[in-house]
Amino acid sequence: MEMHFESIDGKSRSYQLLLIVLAAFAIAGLVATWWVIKEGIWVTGMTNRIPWGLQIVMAVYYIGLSAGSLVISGLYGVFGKTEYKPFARIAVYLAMLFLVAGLLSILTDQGRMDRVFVEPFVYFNLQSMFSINPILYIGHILICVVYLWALFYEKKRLTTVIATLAFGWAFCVHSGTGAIFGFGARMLYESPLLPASFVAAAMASGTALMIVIIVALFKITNRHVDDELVLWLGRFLSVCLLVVVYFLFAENAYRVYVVELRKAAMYYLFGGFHSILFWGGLVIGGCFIPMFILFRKRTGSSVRWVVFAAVLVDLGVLCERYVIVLPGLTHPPEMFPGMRVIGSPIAEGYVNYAVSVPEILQALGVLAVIGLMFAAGLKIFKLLPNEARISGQHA
Amino acid sequence: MVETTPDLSHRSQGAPALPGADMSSVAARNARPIRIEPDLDFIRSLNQRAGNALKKCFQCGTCSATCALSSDRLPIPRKEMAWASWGMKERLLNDPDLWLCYQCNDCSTSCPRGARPGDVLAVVRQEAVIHHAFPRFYGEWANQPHSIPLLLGIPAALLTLALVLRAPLENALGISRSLGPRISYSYSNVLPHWLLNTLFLLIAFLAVLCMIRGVLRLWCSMRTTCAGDGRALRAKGFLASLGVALKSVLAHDRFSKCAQSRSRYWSHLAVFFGFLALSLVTLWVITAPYNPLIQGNFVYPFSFWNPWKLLANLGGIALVGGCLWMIWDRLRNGEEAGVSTFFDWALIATLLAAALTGFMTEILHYVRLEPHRHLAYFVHLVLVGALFLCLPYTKLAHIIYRTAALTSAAYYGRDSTGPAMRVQATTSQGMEV
Amino acid sequence: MASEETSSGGGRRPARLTVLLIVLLLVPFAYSVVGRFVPKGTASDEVFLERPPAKYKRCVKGTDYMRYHHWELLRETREQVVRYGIRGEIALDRCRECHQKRERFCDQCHSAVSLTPDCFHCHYYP
Amino acid sequence: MERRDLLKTAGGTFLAATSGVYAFRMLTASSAGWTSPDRQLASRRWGMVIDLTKCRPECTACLDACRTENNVAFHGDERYDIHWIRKAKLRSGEGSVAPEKTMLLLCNHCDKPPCAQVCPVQATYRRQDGIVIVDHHRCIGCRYCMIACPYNARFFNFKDNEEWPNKARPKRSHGVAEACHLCAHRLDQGSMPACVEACDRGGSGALLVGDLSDPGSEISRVVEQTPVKRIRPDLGTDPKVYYVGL
Repeated sequence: MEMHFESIDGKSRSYQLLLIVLAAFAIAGLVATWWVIKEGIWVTGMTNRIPWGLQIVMAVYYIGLSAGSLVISGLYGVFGKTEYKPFARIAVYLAMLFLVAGLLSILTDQGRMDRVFVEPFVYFNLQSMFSINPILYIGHILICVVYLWALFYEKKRLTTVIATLAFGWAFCVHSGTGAIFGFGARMLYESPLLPASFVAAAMASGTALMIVIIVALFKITNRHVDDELVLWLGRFLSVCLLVVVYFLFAENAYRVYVVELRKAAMYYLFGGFHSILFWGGLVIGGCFIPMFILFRKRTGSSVRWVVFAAVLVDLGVLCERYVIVLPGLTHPPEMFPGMRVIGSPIAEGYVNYAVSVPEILQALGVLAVIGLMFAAGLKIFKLLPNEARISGQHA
Repeated sequence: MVETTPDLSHRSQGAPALPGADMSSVAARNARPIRIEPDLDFIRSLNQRAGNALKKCFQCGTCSATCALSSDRLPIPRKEMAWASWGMKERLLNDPDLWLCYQCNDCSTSCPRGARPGDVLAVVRQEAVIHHAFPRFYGEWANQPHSIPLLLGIPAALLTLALVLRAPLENALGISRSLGPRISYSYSNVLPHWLLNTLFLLIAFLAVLCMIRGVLRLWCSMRTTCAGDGRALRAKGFLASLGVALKSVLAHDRFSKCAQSRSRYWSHLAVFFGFLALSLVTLWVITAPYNPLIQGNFVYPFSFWNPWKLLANLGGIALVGGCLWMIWDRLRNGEEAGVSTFFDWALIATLLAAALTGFMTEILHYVRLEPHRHLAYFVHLVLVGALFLCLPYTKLAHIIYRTAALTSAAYYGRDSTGPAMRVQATTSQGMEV
Repeated sequence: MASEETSSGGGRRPARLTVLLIVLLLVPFAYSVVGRFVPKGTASDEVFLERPPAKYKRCVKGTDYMRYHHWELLRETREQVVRYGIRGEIALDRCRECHQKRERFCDQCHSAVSLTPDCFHCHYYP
Repeated sequence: MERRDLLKTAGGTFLAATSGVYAFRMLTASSAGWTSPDRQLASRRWGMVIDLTKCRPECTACLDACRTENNVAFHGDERYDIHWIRKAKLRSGEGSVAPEKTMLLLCNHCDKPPCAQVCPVQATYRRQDGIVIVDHHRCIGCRYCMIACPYNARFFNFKDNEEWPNKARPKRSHGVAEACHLCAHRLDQGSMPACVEACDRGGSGALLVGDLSDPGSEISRVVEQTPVKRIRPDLGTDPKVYYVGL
């Protein structure tokens, strides 16, 4: 039977239950946002010393997921791997949704949300990464829309062109996001490697997310997907992880080696909650265990294990986003070399960030919003293939 | 050149057997051979634009049978299909019955040959608009994509001219810049209402003037259709007929009979009432200085919760929603919606753009963005101006032509509201086209 | 194919809908008529602007200008002050010298046209 | 036919474009009658010298004056309090016997301000006389400037300020960033910043604000002749607050 795309019926009880649960979370997020607007940002865990919190962590995480999923669709569009055609539509649609999620997170993080739609466009500042990035994001969303259109109408030439453009654009989007931090003046931010390692982590997290989504979605909707397709993605993921590990090593080795940065590096590696996330969540849980699973022959060729590894990678990359954003803020800027501040009306030393309930609700709310859009998209658009087989195995 | 005998036009020449008419003379005339001079270019162009379907017609009459709007007194679209295939350009373009078809495409989907009568009629209507256009060249321009800049450029230039002339005119006419009891932050301090009213009334007047010829032609041909030998049978007075027509337009009752594309009824209803609401509010605002109901304290711009403002906003939403719906329909259900040409897209796009820029103007007003709100308003006015200026030349002309056709149908008693007429004499004569 | 039932049923429903829509169109008209003939209290369009005390004669610009452009003036003055350090005669707190109460002056028009400028959150104007 | 179409399109585009541009110019013309911005500011370059040897550790005159003058919010919560100028204690070297030093910290009004560089709406900017100001009418509250500032000198309005001691000056709504603006409103009108005046009134005279670009000004003299230090000039931000006795 020929592969074709179809929409789901969306009449089952579990589908409707899913919609209700997601809507509830979205409403909770909305209420939390309203609370933040009304009361001020103090209801979140942020303080004057930690101006960015969970929302920014989630924003860069979502944007990472988006660029990664687009890479998967690029396998079909750019590199012509036709066996990945069945996933192309879901991947591009998800990429678009995650960019929306990223923008929503950034939006709800602003102090004056009422001005976000006007001032940044009127008083555009070319020098600011925060001005450049939204242009990249919005551009990416538009590219995704055109890409989807090309996929839906089976425009072969346009697909190739737009997929290549999207592929390149995704690199810019991700490097740009990395540059928000990498080009920052904080001791634990400043790093020319950051944009590149951002791209690597994005590809890893996006691929992992696609593995999870594909397997889960096909299982829930009783569709067949060839194991080999998932396993190949697993192998791709393991390569991405190698690159991520390499970047992590290079960056931290540099920081530990250079005397000037050593103290900060020690804080980063062994200095508190973020260090637990770094070692436990990212290095061991997010990189080494998945790599062990993926490289080992027996587990690497089992879909179950690969999915497990992918989940670990996604959690690991979430930890990575956290340890990029927060330690750089909780670590104090070195204002008086050779001196210590012993008394000040503000916290001049190391500080701790505690995530608050409204922030968590907002983050979940954003996720629920795009979850709703994804669920609705499955019903409205012909996103899902009837099956995903490698062409050689066609009957 | 073809010579043929069947009476293709018995309706127009002797159709309703009038009370006391001499049946034998009618019969005699029907037997007389008619010389048809087909306009081959016309056929070719119709055929090309209606998706190469016209030639497939073999005159089975399924279309007229399926059509919910067709009746004995008012048969469509079979006769138009015949005229079209035979290239009877003049007859076709002056045919008022064209305008009684709503392109619901019930006929197109049930046509055994796939000749798509609904689409053919739509294309013929487009031809008719251009045919009746005055001045002609403008009618031709208005339906070509490469004239878009010009079509927008003319109202833009007019508006700019008005802006330039504002100060000298105000000085010469002694118009005060004061807006009386109206209060601040309106748009009228930059583009004063008196100027816009004058300009747009002039444009509207011009547009109506240009349409008169087309409507009169239509009316005359209607009279020929109905009156046969010049003795018209009036079923109703003119005003009463107009009333019937307007009632039908408001209720969309003919539209609602479409079986095939039910959604078009809803989308058109939304666009129609949205447009109507916006026109009403506009009229209310621009006539405010002369309105005896308004005493002194007319506050403009309206408060957000002012019923007029609410109506305008609801109308705008209906307009945008309806337009999007139509676009979606045309893209998605090509089969039922029929062919979409520049003629169709231009109207939907202009309406949508005008509505969206209108909302943009409102939003910029509320976010107090200066001077951007004036720019948005300017673009909005240019679009509205283009809409008015092109009224006689674009699909928007159907507002007038369709109303005229409905009125005349009621006037001559050809619609279901008219008294029953004795039409047996003619329908019995073989081919009913 | 439209059978007789559907066409007649379809005819009744649009008629009812049309009546509803037309009624909707007439609501604002009714509102205006009521506002015209029912005296005071119902007409929400009423605007009351308190006159400044008699000793003040003139505003920084003419009445007409201030009526339609005061916000423009304030906005541009703001740019001048904040971004270029040009501090002249015009300032929001100087408006207060004549127009003493906000709710008897500024708020009157602002609320009539549903504008909520957020000047007064940060600039003192009782 | 082709050429006629081309002419029509080109003519129409020209018509639309010219009238659009003309209308744009008419619509955007200022009604308030302001001309181009005054460039006079550029002749000055404000800077500050803080003589820590004269600063008494227990005195808070400048801090209080600043808070009162500029309605700087104090909520009594270390996390959200705003300090345009703050007093810190420093201890050089390790151990508890090392000598303590009192330190006044405020916005350094850098000549190359990283906060202004990253502001996506140009709300934070360096005025032509060297003062770094936040335009609170424009700030969207993204807090990128706080990330970029290496001096912890920028603060955010996490909640609304209930106090309003100086009604002649504005306060800030919640959701915008702020920092010391060197009392630009006072400098514009020829008087000294509130902190400087308060310090002089208190008899310390530890604060000095003046025009660095004028070689004859007192501040230029002090900067020339006294050993002064700045905080982290190695970052390349070119700060303009100088410390004597750091």
